[in-house]
Amino acid sequence: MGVPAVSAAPIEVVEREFGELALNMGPQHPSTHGVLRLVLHLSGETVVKAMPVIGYLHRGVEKLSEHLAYDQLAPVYERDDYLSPTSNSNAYVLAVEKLGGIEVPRRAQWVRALACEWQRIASHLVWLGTLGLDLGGALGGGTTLYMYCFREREKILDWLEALTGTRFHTNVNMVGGVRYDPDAASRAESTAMASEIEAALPELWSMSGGNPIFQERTRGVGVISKDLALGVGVTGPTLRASGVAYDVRAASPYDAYRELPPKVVTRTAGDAEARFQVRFEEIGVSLALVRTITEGLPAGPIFSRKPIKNPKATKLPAGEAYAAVESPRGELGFHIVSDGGPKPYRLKINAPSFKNLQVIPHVVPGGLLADVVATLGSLDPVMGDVDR
Amino acid sequence: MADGSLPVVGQPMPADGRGRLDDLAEEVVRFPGGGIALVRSDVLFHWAQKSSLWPLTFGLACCAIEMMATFAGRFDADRFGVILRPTPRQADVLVIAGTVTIKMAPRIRTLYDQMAQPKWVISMGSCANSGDHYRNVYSVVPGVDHVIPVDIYVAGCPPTPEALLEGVFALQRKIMEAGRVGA
Amino acid sequence: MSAPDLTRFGASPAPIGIAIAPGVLLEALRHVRDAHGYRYYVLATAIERETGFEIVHAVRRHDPEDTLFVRVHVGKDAPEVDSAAFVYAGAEWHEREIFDLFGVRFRGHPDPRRILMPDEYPGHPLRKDFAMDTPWGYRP
Amino acid sequence: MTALLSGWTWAFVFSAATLGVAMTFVAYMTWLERKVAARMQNRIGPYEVGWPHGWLQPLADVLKLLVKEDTTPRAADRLLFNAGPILVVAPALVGFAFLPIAKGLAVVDHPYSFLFFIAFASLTLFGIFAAGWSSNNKYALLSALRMVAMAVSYEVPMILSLLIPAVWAGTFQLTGIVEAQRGLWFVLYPVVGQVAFLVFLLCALAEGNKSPLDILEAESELIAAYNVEYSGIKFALFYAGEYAHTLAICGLAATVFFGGYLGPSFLPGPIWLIVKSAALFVAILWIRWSLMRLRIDQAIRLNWTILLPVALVDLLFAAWWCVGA
Repeated sequence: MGVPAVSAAPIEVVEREFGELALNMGPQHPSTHGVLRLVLHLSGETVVKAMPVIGYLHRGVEKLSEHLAYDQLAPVYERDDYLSPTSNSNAYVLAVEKLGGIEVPRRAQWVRALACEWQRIASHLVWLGTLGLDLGGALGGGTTLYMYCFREREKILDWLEALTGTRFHTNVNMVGGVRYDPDAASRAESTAMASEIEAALPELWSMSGGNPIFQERTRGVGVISKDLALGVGVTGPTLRASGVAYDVRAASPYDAYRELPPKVVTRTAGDAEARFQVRFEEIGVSLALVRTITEGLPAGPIFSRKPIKNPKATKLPAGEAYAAVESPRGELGFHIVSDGGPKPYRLKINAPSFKNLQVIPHVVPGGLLADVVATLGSLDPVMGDVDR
Repeated sequence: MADGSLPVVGQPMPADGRGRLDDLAEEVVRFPGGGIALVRSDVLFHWAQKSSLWPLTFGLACCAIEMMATFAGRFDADRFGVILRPTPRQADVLVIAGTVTIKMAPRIRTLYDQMAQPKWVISMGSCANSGDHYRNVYSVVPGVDHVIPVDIYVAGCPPTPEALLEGVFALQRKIMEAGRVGA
Repeated sequence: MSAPDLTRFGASPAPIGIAIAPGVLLEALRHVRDAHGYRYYVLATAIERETGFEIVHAVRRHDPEDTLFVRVHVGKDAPEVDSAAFVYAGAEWHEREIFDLFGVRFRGHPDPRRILMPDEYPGHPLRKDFAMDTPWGYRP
Repeated sequence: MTALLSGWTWAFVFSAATLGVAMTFVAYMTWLERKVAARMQNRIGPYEVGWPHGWLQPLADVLKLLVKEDTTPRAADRLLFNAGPILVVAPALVGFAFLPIAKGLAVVDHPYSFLFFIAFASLTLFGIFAAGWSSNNKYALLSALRMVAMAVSYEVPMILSLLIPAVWAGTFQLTGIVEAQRGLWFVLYPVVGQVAFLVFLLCALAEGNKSPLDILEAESELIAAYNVEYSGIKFALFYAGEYAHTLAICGLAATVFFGGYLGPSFLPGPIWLIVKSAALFVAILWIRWSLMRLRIDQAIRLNWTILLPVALVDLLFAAWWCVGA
């Protein structure tokens, strides 16, 4: 049994130096949303200093992408932000199409938007469930909220499974179009599901946002001011909750969002409750989008290139491109540098959770241990997205 | 710790990890009729271990989301006595749900060592089984069996909740067939 | 410092954004942030060229929405650049990642440790000369 | 018949029986909790273990924990570490001895049995603090400190709200208090009774650390609080101790506010006591599985600024009621 010769990073206990308790919310902790380690310095219950340690899920995707061809890479990026895989492959495919000047048929763009919006709703439901677990604990009310959210999410996963064969790593997007085409039954199912989930939203609201204990736990917690948000570069609902109305779907529209600009939900308070309200309203916005997309799905082909015989054959002209997509966590961008070969020369993923997590050392000190958990839950980080 | 031997936690644990109940078992057999009693108690304790498997709240990557779905309402693992326990001390099963990186490997080893005997490991998803498409990346351990001994491998990327439950049933069958208590 | 031509982020054979001499980087970033309102920090990335490393900072302005790529070229051996961590707070982790994966040092960075790899990992994985199938334990 | 069984054997047999009933009751409350929680989360809960509805699940859990290796961390303070579970379970189980089962019949029918019960109920604090402090784990330490803050602050309104029935019954003997409720249950007294019960219920939530006041065992912050380092039998004792403590408190509430064994005659006395405390336990579960958790400073502020004044005023009204009646 060859155990790797990597010694565990020394856990530096600095009690003597600071006179506080150095607490290690380690890579295994019920509420760190995956393998994030927070080194907290506590004096009593209040947090004096917080230092996130990441990298426990660094899978070297950017190095891997320099060894795979353009058509093989989309499924790899779907495993990055595993709560909304279609947004990842959508961003990658957009960047490649922009660099190679590949045109995408209108129906394919609408199907992409449909899959992305459904997965945004599913991702927000997972966020709401885990936020319930953070604030309510696994042996308390939080679990009930988590169960209700996952009950709704199972419907979406069933629909995706019917359409694409897998529950959430769907491989819908390909360079130049889409792989699956929702038929009439699937579209009818999608509209029916939209109203079902819309009917469940008030119950979820009464268990979370409407609950006075929940408001007490999130109001005024983890306040991110507007210029801190801009300076650190937080994205998505976290940025919009601090008063900056920037949504990639509205600001620089791509695919079907040129014809269907979504409503940009913003708040100004910038605390955990504002972030909660922005995400909860976005579920409503996405449901409306899904209805309009399903009804108005244009006819036509779903793939603009000849069937791909040898994935290693597609070559892109030398050059550079940056394309961004609004993933549930924020602006997810791909910066591709190509040297004319079949493989990307250098590919940088601008991950939203990586930037959202950077705000922790600025925002958490001063609050209690319970506020650390509430703030982290409201930022909705996904560790695959952070460590890439 | 790096050479794979079990560290001393509390009173010295027998090196081959057999629970202290086995020493008790030796005495019981000497009594007249003890053997039969022992076999019957074996089945009873195995049945108890099988029907209350407590996994550790520990997920790495996309498979963790499917593990959460397995414990949620629709695929309710609570039906089989499987509830999540947050601390390794009270956990019986360590489900490795996601990609094992070299920075995480020593932590997984520590977690495994902190768990009390008898303990089992389910390697969930092809990243944990063999590293999947990340297997020749510089920072990924190709398979969690390089770090800890694995009992059940669940295939899939990510395995559906039914597949994970099938893995749990396979582990339950394995526990029933296991020889002595704590083996 | 010439007024930056505000090319929108798009695709072009030539590298997008404006190229700046390494010595002027911090002053250029401050000018762009204060005078032209590019207060939002988007990303920092590094591209390894034959002649050296190219550090790219992307910043964005919101009211007439526009993204600007500020590029700096640095020599191949012992690459060193000024750290933008005190101009944009968001640059801190991006620069730590570039140091971790490329080995480009950042002068004046508040916390110049590795961010993704284990602290005592010897190599810089994203460099072209770092073989892909390096044994996952340690580079020998 | 009591003459035959002299004092000692009678006490031994009776307490053994009560302990037996209490322990199986505690075990099946763990099953009931998982079933009620599952029902609230529209899933099935324990089903396969003991086929129809998982009725063998508590047996499986206890047996598994029995054969599990119980670890004692090398750096832990061994004496306190092993004393912790005992200090938690013993007081919780002793509480059952004082609850009257029939007219004038309780394991210990002492004129001050009410005070004994409260004294023993708050003894679990020592066990939890010993466990938290001695397991040399920062999370356990933090939870032990929280436990002290919570217990000290929530004891005061709890005892005040329990004084009200004692004031009405005029005695500290639990059997006497139940007898005084023969006409009208204390909880049905117009305003004063309900308020007293509500204050007591909140304090019971804090004492038994059930959400929304489970600050002590805040799982998402402090992993598993004081029993982080415990596994095997010691954890089983903690698990049973926590449920025994909550059930004892529910039994007390049933006795003091809902007229312990009083009830229409189609059910014998003790069964009424069990039904009432089980109903209260399900009510606590209902609250537990639907509300989020308060932060520690909010919980303590709630106690000192709201619960204490309300309990005091309520006691005043109860006393005035007594003098006036």
